[in-house]
Amino acid sequence: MTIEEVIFYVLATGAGLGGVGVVLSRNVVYSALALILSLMSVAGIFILLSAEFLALVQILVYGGAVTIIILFAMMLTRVRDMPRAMNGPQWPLAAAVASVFMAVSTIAAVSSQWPGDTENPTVIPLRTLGDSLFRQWSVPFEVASLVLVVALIGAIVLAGREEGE
Amino acid sequence: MIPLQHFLVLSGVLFSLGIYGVLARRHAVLILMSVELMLQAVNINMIAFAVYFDPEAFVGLIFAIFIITIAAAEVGLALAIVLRIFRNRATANVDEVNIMKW
Amino acid sequence: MNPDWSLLAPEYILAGWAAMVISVDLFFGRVRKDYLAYLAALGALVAALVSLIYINDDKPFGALLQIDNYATFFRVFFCLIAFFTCLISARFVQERVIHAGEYYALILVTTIGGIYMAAAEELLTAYIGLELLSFSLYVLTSFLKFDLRSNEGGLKYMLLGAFSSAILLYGISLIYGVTGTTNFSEIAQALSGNNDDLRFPMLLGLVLIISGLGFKVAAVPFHMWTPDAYEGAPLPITAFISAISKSAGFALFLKLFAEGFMPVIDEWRWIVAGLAATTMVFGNLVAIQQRNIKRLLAYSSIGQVGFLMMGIAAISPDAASAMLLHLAGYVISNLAVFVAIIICYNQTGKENIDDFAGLAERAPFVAMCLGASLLSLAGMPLFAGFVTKFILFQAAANQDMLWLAGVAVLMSFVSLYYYLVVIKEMYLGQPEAPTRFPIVPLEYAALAVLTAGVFFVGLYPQPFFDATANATDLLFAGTSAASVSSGPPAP
Amino acid sequence: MELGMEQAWLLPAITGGTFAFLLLFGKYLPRGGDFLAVGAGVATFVVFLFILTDLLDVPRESLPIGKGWDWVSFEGLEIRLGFEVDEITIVMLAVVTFVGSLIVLYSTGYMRGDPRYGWFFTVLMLFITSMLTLVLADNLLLLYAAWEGVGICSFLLIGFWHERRSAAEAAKKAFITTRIGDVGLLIGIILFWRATGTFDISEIIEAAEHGEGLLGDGTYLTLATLLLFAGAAGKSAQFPLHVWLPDAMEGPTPVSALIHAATMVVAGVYLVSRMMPVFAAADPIALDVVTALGFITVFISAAIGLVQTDIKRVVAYSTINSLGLMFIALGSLSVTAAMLYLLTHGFFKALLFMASGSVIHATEEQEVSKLGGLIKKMPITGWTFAIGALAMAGLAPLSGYWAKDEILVALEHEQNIILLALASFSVFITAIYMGRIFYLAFLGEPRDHHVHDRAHESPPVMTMPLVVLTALTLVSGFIVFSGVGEALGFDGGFGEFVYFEEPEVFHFDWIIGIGSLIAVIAGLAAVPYFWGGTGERAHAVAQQFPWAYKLVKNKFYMDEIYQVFLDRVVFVLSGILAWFDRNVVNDTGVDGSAMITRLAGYRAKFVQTGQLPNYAFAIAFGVIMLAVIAFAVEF
Repeated sequence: MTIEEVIFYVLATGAGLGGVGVVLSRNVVYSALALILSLMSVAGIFILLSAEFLALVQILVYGGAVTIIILFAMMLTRVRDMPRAMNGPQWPLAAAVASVFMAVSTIAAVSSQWPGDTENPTVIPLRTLGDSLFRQWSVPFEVASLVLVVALIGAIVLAGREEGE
Repeated sequence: MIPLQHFLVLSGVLFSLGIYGVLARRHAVLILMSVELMLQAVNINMIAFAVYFDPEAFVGLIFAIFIITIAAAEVGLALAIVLRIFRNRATANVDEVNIMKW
Repeated sequence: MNPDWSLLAPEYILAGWAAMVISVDLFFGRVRKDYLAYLAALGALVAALVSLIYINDDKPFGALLQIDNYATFFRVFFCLIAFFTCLISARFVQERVIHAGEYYALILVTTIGGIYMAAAEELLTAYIGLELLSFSLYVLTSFLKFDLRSNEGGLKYMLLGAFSSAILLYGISLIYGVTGTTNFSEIAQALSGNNDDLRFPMLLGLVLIISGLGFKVAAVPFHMWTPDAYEGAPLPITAFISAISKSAGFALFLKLFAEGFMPVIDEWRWIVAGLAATTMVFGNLVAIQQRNIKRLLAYSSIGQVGFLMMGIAAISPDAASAMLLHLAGYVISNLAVFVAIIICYNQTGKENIDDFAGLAERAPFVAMCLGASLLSLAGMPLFAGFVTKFILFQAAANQDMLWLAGVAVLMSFVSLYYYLVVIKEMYLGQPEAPTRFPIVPLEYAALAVLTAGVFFVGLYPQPFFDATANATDLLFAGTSAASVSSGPPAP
Repeated sequence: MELGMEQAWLLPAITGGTFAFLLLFGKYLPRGGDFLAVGAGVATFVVFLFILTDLLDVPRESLPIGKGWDWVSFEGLEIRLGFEVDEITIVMLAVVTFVGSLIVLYSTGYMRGDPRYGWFFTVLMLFITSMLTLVLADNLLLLYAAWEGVGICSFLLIGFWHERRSAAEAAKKAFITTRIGDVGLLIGIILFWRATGTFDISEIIEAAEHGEGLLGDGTYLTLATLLLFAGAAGKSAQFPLHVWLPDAMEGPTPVSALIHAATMVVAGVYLVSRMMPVFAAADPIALDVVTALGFITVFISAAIGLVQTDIKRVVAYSTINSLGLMFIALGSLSVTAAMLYLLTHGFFKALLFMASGSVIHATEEQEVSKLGGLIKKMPITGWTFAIGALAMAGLAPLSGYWAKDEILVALEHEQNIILLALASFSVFITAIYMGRIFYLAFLGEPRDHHVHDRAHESPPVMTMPLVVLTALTLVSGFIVFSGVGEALGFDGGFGEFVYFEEPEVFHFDWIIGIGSLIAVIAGLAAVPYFWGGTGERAHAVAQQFPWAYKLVKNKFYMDEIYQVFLDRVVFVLSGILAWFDRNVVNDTGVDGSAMITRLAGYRAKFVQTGQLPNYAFAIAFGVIMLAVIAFAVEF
């Protein structure tokens, strides 16, 4: 087992455990913390895949912004005041569906002969990445900015307090 | 280097966990977090494929960047809606939001 | 090599116009809110007219978009949908909605998303377009801030939408892994080779993509959000969702499967056919039980989705243009129905089927138009629905999908039942109050134009058929070339 | 632009445009826009004259000429719609445009003061549009659409005074009865389409003549042909679908004259004439059915006509009688005779209706028991009615005589002597009841002085069309002669202009001609004998055969038979269907499907309601189901 593999398994365990924590924890705040754990582990995996920029984005956007928003939302909706079952009565079905999917996707991943050189991946330099993002992928980039604007408008319109509220 | 399959299996696991969360959780925010897990799984796939098969065009990397962007926007928007619901009826449990049914 | 940015002029016009509408609302807060509607409608109209410049163009924008007749068709189509939505929103928004500027701006932005879905040549652009469309619709659905149903519809739509787009993305990632590209024609090229090793992930990816797109077009069982979102959304937005979300979904569906997945048609044909069958059966049967007109239309639109999916299952140049024709006919009829309902709702504030009792006495013109467009949805002769359905069913039957066409005919009969219930109420029911509706010229004009369209398509469909045939002409050119060039696998 | 056959589409376009204009703006126009309707009528007649001139210029082989447009064209289905003209069409056009214009003019007098005056002209325009389309259509699909169009107009116009219950009922009856035939027609059209892949009449005829494809199968062709005839029989009020036509007299009289005498009811005759090659190609049984139904219709209507006392209804039964005669002619392969009768019948029957309308207008009474002696009060109406009745009876040298003579000659040619004798006998009865109605209404002593005092001659706008039609009734029969035809610019007589297979040069068969003339005169002579004075001789005959009188008086109980059929069969069936719908479709099918959906959710109580997690589960479940399908198909 190479050192890389060891790191991978550590990170994968972190991501998986975090994921389990998100969906199973009885305390929502723990869930949020587990999500952070999972996200950070995934960021590590990105580094393993030599996609440092993505790891950076992951940490900044998810670790920073997203989790903070989620925690805010939890506070605002006073989740802790409601000590009820966090899982619905549908969970056995959910577990069945999820395990079926897990089995299928694992089989799909393992049983297939993936083409190409799976031993020595090429590292993609950040410079080319940025270049491509702004030149070749200009349209999605612009549209994504529109998406953000829409989300912004939506958040303001919907969450803002009106007079008399 | 680590074989590609490792990443794919990890991604499948995360995605399945996300599915479970969406189906089983009752609180809107928790469902949203589960969706984030699913998107993480997609990102792992995308990046792994990009690095292993598609180093010239690396579409997967670009795709992952956009997925992260969209996911962030999604969280913001969804939480705004959740907040609105919470203000109007003091709950964010999705199974209590059911005045519309057949 | 810089791409030709001028190809995207209609989208820039729409985006700029949206910003202008918001600014006008913001800086001239005392301007009458219905003027904003007319302003936004004008923007949509301008964009539609500008789109006409690109008729018979066939130019790529980088490797991302293709501005051809297909894109032009949907550009004009979506812009006109937005145009009518803005017009009929005027009175509704003035009376019931707080943030009018944002409302109209979001309608215009949604249109951009739809256009990119139809014009995209590769999955990333299509996905971003899809999210733009979806996000705007989430917001618009929950736009009635203090209406519990609107909140609820928005929440369900949004969470399920996020869930299904995650599913779609996973499918995309698998297909990307299998083919190493997101470009439609390159996908076709990669898939037409001999790739038995990757059969399993490819199938899984196909299933996930069909599911994700099935959610957008509201195919059973991915339709669950539809009735709730329809009922919760502000009425004009219900009309808008039913028109644009479906057509954009189908635009992408058709293009992706005709250009990208054609080489593996045997793998997905049965999936789509099964989905089509369940969708038309379920949608039409459940519609019978509805009492709320919005829910009724939601289920009826699900039934229509079944018919449209049949066009994809029977994919061929004829079936594709027949599907587009039916889509156009359905959208025109459906918009006409909604315009009529909005006119009534603005007057009475009620939306149950019983509340339409005696409408023929209170507003004969509205009742007549509503009746005609409902009959068109049911597929009665003389109206658009008959011709478009006939052509679509015929195309399906030609592609060995006779059983599916049979189910579709049967379900058309079922659908007649619930449409007739509404018509019966209008013409035979006793009105609650015998007062006449006041005539609102603009709404009546919109209704008259749409109803005229219903009749026009019904009586003389040839121009529309030519348009859709032109639009789908190039879809299959690429695939046939690809499958020819990739006969034996290259050494 | 040269105005000719290729511009035949102008005809329906003119009236259609007028209809649309009247519909939209009619109520803002003075007099409801009736002048526009009259103008449109005259314009169609003028265009018709141009088309006729054009038709006479071209060689006969090049007919039909017209113009078509692609309506839909895509793989597997190409439909051209077009308007075209041939000889049969031109005869129909003559009747429709000419009689149509006269009746529109007449209506401006007859309908004056009606609260829905404008609406009447609007529907009349729609009717003429549909009728012209029907006549000009070059394919069965357009023909069918127009066929339904005239049916709807007929419905609207019979029920024009729908406040009267009887009118509403009659409209419904007419619509439903003719619909029965129309269903047959539609199925027949579809059968032809299935066999040939086209709706084009010329192509279908060609395919039938050459026995191409499915049409080579005699049974198939005969069945399709008979179904076409079912439609014709319904529209043309042939037994047993004739019951609607007498009731249709509830409509305003101009409507009866136009729709239920001159134009719409002869659409069936027109259709069979147009498709005659197909009928000839089919099994002889098809034409035998046509002949047989024609005879039954003739005798039933003649018998009922003898005892009816309503002036308009007698004329209505005489119409059924005439239509039966036309079908007898067609059954004997004589398009010439049928079309000649159609043309002259259009003139004299419209005349009869308009004259009786003039009586009704003046006296507000249509029971002959209250009329009598009117000829002094309203001489123009009286004399024109007399000429119309004599033409209908078939007295030489009025037009009806020549037309009837042609039919009898055709019968002699194609059928046997018995049928000829039967037909001659029907001529005799016709003469009796036509004479009787004139005698009772116009001659003798006034029976109701109240009514008699009220009677007065109608205004010129109504009598003028009467006079014009009388003139045509007097002379139009002469076009059978070659000399007359040539003088007018035709190739020869009517038989050399309109024919099936071979031109028929007119020749007068003295035995038949004199024989039928004797039958007519005998019939007319019998009238004063039976109904003179107080009519006790007629009473005596009725008393002598009470059962026969009762049978005829009750119109052979056709309505009652239908009623029993409706009550016992249709309502029972529909009850069963309703039960099926309620219990099987609704309870099991609909509720059942909802139940299945719930079961699909595994635990019913979670999936059924608006719970978001259940919705999400449905999505996940759907993914799995699709995957199952995918793998099932794959492996």
